[in-house]
Amino acid sequence: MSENQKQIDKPTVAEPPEGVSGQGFFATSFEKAVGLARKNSLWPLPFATSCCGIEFMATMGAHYDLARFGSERLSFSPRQSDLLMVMGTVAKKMGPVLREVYIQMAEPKWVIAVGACASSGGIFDTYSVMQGIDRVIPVDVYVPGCPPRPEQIIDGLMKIQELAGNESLRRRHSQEYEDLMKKYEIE
Amino acid sequence: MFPIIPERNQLVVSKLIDQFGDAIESHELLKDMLCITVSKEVIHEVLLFLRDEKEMQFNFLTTLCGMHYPEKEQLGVVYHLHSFVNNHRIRIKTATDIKNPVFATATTIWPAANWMERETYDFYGILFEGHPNLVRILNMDDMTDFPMRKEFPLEDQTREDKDDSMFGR
Amino acid sequence: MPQDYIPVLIQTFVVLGFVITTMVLTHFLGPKRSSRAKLENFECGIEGMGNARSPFSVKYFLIAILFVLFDVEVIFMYPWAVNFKELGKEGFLDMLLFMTLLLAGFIYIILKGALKWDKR
Amino acid sequence: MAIDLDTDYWDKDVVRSEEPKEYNTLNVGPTHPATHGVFQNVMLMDGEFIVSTEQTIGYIHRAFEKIAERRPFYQITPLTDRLNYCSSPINNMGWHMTVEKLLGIETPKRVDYLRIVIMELARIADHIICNSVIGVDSGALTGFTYIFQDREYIYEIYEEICGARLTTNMGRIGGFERNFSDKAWTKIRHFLKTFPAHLKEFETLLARNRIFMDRTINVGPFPADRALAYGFTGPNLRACGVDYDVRVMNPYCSYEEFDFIVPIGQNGDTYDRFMVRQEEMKQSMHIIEQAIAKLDKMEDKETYYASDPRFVLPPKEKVYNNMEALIWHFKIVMGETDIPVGEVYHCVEAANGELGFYLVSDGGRTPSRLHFRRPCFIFYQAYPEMVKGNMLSDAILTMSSMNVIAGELDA
Repeated sequence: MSENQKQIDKPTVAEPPEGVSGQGFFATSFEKAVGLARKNSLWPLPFATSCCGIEFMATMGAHYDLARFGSERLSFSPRQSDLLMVMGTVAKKMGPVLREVYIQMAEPKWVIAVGACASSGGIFDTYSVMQGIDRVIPVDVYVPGCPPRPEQIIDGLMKIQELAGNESLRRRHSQEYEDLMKKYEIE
Repeated sequence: MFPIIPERNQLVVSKLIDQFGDAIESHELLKDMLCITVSKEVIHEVLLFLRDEKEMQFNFLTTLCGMHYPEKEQLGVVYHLHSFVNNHRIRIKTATDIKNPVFATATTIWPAANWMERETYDFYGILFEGHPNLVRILNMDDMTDFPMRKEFPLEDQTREDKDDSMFGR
Repeated sequence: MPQDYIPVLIQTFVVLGFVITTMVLTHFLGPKRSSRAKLENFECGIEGMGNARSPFSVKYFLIAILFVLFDVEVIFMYPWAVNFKELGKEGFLDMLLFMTLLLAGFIYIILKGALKWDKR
Repeated sequence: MAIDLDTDYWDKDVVRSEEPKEYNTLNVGPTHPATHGVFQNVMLMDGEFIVSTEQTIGYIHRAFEKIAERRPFYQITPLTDRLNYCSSPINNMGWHMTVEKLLGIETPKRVDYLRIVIMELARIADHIICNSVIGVDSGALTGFTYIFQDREYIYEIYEEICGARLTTNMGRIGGFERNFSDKAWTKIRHFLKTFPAHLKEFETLLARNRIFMDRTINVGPFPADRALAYGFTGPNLRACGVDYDVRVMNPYCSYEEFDFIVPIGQNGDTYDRFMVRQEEMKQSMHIIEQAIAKLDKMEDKETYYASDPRFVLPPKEKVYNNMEALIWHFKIVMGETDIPVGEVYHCVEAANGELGFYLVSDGGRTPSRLHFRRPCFIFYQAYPEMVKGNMLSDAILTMSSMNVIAGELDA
């Protein structure tokens, strides 16, 4: 079997976090273990409003397949989702709805603004479009593009995976996170 | 190009004129479609006549949209009708003064006009009396002014990074 | 306490232990933010209209209860199926009687139309 | 002895309560998986049956018509791809044909055939999404994952021609920005060879499937006269039995030289809409084959734009070494060429129906008024009347079979 064929058949397992390993044991910090678990099981809430939503369909399709990153299970209710993917234009009329969905998500939660419209209002600098969703909710990763190619959306998801992987367990109780919430009046 | 059938256009115009007289202000062939300007008071009867008359049978309301003529201080409505039977398309235009922009509704003639009129009201502030529920359809409900009028600015006013100095305005 | 129940005890202890510790652990570990807006029921982003505690048609309840009833009937068949050979013919006749009784009830239900789902 | 189940002999002793029945409201709101877009229906429910529906739309209203009044003609094409973003080339070509009609530009035969190939590909792409989503909503997910591969392949064809996948901004006023590369032609021919088998596989998965047929036949039926009164056009109107197709009734872009049948249904229910779209995909492939045959017969393989210098962008190599082309290029791109005064209405058979452009130009560089006749916005009004009295799961299927695209709904 040729070299790369062997490469392909060996299933790629998520590489273990740093830690001390010896004769038959492996010790790592608890935080890294939890981070590894969170990183590879992000359940996305596809808040797909317009054209980026169709590009997300292509990302979920068999060709680009978001399931390779552990985000197979889409949850349309904020209760069981960790990742809010806002894809497409968000109008001002949609602002309160987006905010309500964000607030009702369980901690820890992350937000990706996919596409130029979600990140900054994109080409629609008009009276009815909200110029970027970070006016209503805090955003972790912005994916440029109009619409971004599925590879870009997957790149955004991998950035979120890094964030989730190395996030300290005490971040959500830290003062800096509280100020962020205060800034968005999320009690 | 749509098929231009001169005798059909003549028929429509002549029938309308002897039915409504000088309420039909003008009619001309613009590019490939007969365009008739009708005064505001008879618009409802003209549309009903065009739909029910045997030779006309304009049974399909293709679209309805508002217009704003700032220099003439007028608000207008443009109806596009299409007769499937004899494949004939015409355009009906009416206009009114900007102070009391009230028209008779076309919803009773074609139910398709319901949302089109709500959108025209939402954009231009044109009131359609007799409309079942004339409420904003696309914009925020608590929006007071009418965005599609020429003097309303396009850009979002809450943006502070796009000041005019950058655009040389 | 007969000797061979120890593994079963260990099994239940491990299962219950795992369930309780994970529940408690996540309760302390996971970050929590609770606020009034968060605890409202999720209505696609709009604040809720009407409440869910209003009366609804009885046919849902009927279907549920009938399911439970016939499920219990199936439970009775398990012990019969296990020692089907020992019970022999008269065990078979007893079960037949049991089943025909329930079958009569089932026919009555169909005629009363309790399972008719798509009529207003 | 046949037991008659429907007599009320068995209901004699049932006591019906007299006090008014109380309905609870269900909010199929903006963020809902079933709506495939952002529009809201507040439904009054009696158990599982819908008593009445009240719709709210406008959740991604982006003021297209206001933007269009501020942009020169070239910059409106990117706007039109975001109308019905599942088949954006059709909107682009429709807009270009409207401007050509206003300016009186005659496009050569080859450009017409190239446009027809692209428009029919876009129609297939749009119907792929709609039909596979009907499958998803009725629980059959496999259809979606398999047939989406072909839509990915159409994306590859778009990329060969204009570089973009979804919002293509394809073509220019008067033709195209570049000739189709040979790779594009091989891909189109490959698509025509492989897609019929995939489509047949997808159809056998759903069309004669017992569950799918029970879930879709007689679901959300709509009579033809009500459909016409509500302004239905496109597959939804053809499913009701009216054979109105803009390509046949008002042929544009030399569609009259192609023979294809217009499939129609009987009672306008979800199954008819599904089958009309399936048949239309086959007809679209038939049209593409005829177009390719005509293109191969033509000896001139080069012209891909009309030769009217005032409004049509000259090709790049001409711009670099020819003075007038440079001046024309500059005037057109900067939008300095004054568009003649006039108004024109032109419509195109888009994937959802008759997509019309009412363009009024007062001579300046930007249109003074541009109104989009958006088929989704018009036929979605009939939704409450279609689902009254049906069960909720049927209402969800009706909505997805009408293929309401949010971008086109609240432009």
